Amino acid sequence: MQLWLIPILPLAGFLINGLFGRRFSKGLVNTFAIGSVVLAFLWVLKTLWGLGALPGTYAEHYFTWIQSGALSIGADFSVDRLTAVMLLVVTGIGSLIHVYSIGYMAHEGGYYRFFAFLNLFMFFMLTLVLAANYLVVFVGWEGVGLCSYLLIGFYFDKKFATDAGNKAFIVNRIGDFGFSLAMFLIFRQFGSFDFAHVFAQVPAAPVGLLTLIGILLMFGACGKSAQIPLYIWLPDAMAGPTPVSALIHAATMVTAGVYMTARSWVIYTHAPIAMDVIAYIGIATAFVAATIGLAQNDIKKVFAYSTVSQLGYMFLGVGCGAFSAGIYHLMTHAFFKALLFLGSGAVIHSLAGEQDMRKMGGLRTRIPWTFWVMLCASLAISGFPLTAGYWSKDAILLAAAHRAPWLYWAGTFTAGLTAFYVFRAFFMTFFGRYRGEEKHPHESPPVMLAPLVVLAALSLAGGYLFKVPDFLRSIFPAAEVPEEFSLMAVASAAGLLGIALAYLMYVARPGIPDSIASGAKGLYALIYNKYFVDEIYDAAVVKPVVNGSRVLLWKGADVGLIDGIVNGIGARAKGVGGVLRLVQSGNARSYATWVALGGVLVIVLMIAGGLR
Amino acid sequence: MDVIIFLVFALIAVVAAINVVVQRHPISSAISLVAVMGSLAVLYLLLGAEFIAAAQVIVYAGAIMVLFVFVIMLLNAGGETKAGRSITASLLGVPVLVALLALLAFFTARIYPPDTEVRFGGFRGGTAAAVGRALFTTYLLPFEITSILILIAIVGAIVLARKELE
Amino acid sequence: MDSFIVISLIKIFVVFGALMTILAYLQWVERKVIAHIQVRPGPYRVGPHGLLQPLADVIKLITKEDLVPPYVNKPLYLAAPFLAITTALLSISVIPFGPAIQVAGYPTYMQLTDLNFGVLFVLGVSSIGVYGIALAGWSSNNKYALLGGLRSSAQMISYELPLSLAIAAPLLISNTLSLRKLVDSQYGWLWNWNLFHGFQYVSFIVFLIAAFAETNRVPFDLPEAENELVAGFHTEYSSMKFASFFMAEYANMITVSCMATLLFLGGWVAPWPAAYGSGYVPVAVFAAAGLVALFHGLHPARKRDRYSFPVVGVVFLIVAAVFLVPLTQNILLPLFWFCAKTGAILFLYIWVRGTLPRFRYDQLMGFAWKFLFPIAMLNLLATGLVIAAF
Amino acid sequence: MTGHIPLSWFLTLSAVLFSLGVAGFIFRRNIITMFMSIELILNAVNLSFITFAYQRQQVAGHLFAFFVMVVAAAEAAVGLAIILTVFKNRGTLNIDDMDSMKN
Repeated sequence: MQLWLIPILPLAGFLINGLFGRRFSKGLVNTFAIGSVVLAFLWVLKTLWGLGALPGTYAEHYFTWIQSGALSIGADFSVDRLTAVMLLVVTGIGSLIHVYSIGYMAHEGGYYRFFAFLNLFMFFMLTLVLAANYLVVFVGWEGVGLCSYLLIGFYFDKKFATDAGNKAFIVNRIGDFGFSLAMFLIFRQFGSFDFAHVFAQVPAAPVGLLTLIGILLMFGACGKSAQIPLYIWLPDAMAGPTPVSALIHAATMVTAGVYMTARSWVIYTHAPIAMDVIAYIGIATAFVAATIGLAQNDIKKVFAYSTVSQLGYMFLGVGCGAFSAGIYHLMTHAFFKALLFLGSGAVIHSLAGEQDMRKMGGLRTRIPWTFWVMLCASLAISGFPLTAGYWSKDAILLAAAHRAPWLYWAGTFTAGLTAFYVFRAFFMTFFGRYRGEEKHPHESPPVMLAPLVVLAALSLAGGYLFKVPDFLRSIFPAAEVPEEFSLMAVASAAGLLGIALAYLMYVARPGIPDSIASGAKGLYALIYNKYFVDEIYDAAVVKPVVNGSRVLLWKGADVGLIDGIVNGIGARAKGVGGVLRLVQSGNARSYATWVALGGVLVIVLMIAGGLR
Repeated sequence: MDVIIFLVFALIAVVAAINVVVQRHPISSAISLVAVMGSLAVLYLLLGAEFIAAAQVIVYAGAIMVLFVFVIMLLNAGGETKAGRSITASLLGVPVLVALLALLAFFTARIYPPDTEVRFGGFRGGTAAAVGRALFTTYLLPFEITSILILIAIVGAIVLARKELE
Repeated sequence: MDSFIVISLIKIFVVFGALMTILAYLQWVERKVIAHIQVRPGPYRVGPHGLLQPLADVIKLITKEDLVPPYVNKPLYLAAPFLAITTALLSISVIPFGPAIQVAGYPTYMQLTDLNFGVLFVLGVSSIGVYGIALAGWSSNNKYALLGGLRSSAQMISYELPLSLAIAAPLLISNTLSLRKLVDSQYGWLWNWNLFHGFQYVSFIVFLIAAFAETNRVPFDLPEAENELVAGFHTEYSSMKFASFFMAEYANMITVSCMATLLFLGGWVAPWPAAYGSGYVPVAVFAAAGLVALFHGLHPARKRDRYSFPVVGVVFLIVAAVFLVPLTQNILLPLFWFCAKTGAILFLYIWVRGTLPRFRYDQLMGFAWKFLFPIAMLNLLATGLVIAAF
Repeated sequence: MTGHIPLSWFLTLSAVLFSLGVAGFIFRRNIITMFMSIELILNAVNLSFITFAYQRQQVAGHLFAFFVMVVAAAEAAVGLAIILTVFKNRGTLNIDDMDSMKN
């Protein structure tokens, strides 16, 4: 089926734009960048069409990548139903966001660079999704991390952007450390990286080791998918252009962790403790991030914390054994969160770069299209009945209720919080009085609005149209729980309550938030400052490392030991050279004589060693 | 007959080679070198290397040495100046050379006993056709690489020799 | 073996004598032709129509004082003309003038030696020829001579490349390096000649142009541009040494013309097979010439024509008759065609000299490297492709 | 009439020419003469190649000689260009005067 064509197309786009894009016109850059991604999307469709119902796994082997003793790693791609969902999400949403970027990036510098990086990201993400063994996953995993770093720091002339890029990269390294350890353990235990091979042997493996592998994999996923304790990079990552936030930091890359844990479901089903860890991390992240989201004023920050929170939901689903629910939420989240980001991008675009919600307001009449699509997205994320978010969130909450009631209640409460902060942002942006400085907020061009409308439709109807759990039933174990109407009603009610509260506080009675903030000063400060996590990390991890490096490694080991050795060698060499310098007279004929002498010596040695 | 031809042209070659080394003016050396090359071409013919003999005359004597003569004429720098300062060369040179010659002769005598003999027509594989066939089959890659080498040399020579552009 | 040496010696004498005579008379022909181009009689005093002029010139040159200027590099000054004339005459030794023949029962070739890499030999020897001129220029210790020598060596190196490449194309077609086999491959009709082989006229034109430059002839006679460089590389030469350079130039012209004939014009082969009567062409030509002479003898314009023209006419008729004798026919027919073709090219040389102005030096070099060389290269490439394709 | 030549004579001739080339390179001070000595060395080596080709009855030796010639041509072009440049900059061809690497 030529699966390799799927990632190679964006790679070709990257190479063409990266190498020659500087000389291209914007239209030409667009053609290659978007054309390659759309072609990849179409090729995905054709491939899936050709594969039909896809009952099992379809694999392709291209070449043996690494061959070393017992280790044999092929460049293998495979497609099953899980991969199919991911492929459609990545290429579909990716195509829409590429199109959107034409309008959004129209007036930015480094146009070709942006699209080249975006294409490169698509290549690595598709590699990650298509991979048939952990090592190829890891290639994609690292590659998307690299692209994330490059695109967060896209405005490399701004220090906060480059700092954010570095932070994302370094925090991801910590997670990758866990992933690497997990891979070492997998190879040690199973002697292979191939999914099929590993998963077939899992039932026979010791549970303790599986738990360790599971937790380490989850640690890697924490880095990539911004879970506690490694979520801190994602809010900062909003320094990148908004399409990047939508594509990489909302819809696709950050869900790679969810995908990876779901892909490794066999390991987790045999390691219940690891499952619990995932569930607890998921719910904790969901709750903490949602509370932080309550007090943010930067529209993109709100959605960033919202992403962290929603990812927590997905992990909650995975941790509760409802892998398909997690993937389901992954997909719907990709729809509405991409839409939220792109919509907020449209807002920011219309306000000439303003991101502070306190300087917005009343935009409903001025940018009506954006208003309507944002409403769709906000409803979807709040779990408004029959929207996309409603289906997937309920699937997760049902699984949680099945697992442990308190998980369900915490999740439901978080859902209420989610609805509240999302609509807080929505109302602050579109209702009330316009508080901004930009005189003429303008509607975005059609090329930006068209993807928004498509995504809005998906946000409303996508959950119903694409019943992922049904589609994935053949892959994941039957963790089905009977749909309990009461639980669904409560969850939906929590969402509606959140919306109502937000309406009350930010539209009907705009004075309330300030009075709450002044009433519960300590709590507000805690939330507003994101629980001081960055500061704690700084004091607990970053400072000791920096100081230790400076005092011990630099002054001690580097200057004292290594430089000492190097300088010592240099001094000896200089001494010897001082003697040999006499030979180096700078006279070519002397050199020639020495060469001839050397030739004579060689012949003498040959004769001394015996001819032939 | 073969022996006579060999002796005559070997003698010319050696005398001319000595002349290359001892002549004071480079142009005399160059002409002597042409003589060496010419007599070597005859010896190549004796050994059945007719294509190489022709190439020796055309390429070496006809092109490379003309280039030398051309440069010597262009510079017209006159004879050699006595400004030698190489103690190494003057002290070590003669012994090293004698040793080199002695060793090479020793080698030749040891490895090739006098019963291996050469006669004219003893090897007929050196025609242009044979050389060309080997060149474009077995040695195609080196051949193509030398074309690149020549290209590089041409570019290098032009870059070196052209006048600096302000 | 002994008969081989004897025959070879005879051939050497014949060829050398003929070549020297032709050299001398080529001079005369050139002066005559140029004179007629310029509408003047040319040499007229020594012998009838100046026919003894070459002899007079030789006597003059031999009896002139042989000057050796001071401050020249004597060995090289003396060696240069020797080198020039030697290399010029050496090429003739491999040029075939006709097919295999029987002379008094001994089979032999109308050629001094048949080398199976004759083309390479000619190229090699002609490339050595540069030294004569270069050394003459340098050893004269004269700036005009030096500049002439420099110019000529640069010119000859430059034009040797298109020349070699132009030669390579017909060699590809004939698939041999032997001059004899080269001609053998062109037997038959006119269109079997390499010249009419596809687009080989390109090679021929490139060859001719490069050959003009190689022999330092007009319009490429920069080395001896008398209005800038006095007489170029042979400014300081006189007497027989000067004559050597002079002879070398004409010998080179003849060599190059012979090469052109052999490579492109089918050598001694008649334009159409003997079965269709090509053997009677020389008879017809000489007979016609004799009859014309006789006619003019019967209707003399001047008094002495009454005796001279009939004599000439009878001689021509005898020659025509000799062409009919089977024994001599075998030798003379190929020779006739060879000489006719070579003569035509030599005439072209003279014609060009009487017509074209001289190039400027930078134009000359630019022409070689930027026009002629690429053309020759492309032509060779195209020829190779065509041959590989069919 | 046809006497045979011992193969070693050719090799000895090659050795002699080689040594003469080395001698020229060591004892001559004119950079062009030194360069010509290198050509002499290359020629000596070529003679060896051709001789070995005769001994082994293989054409390979001829090809080595051919490649040596090609390289020599390239070397001559570049080398002479360097010599021209050196002479233009320093006004001398004496190798012993070209010792700027010493300081």
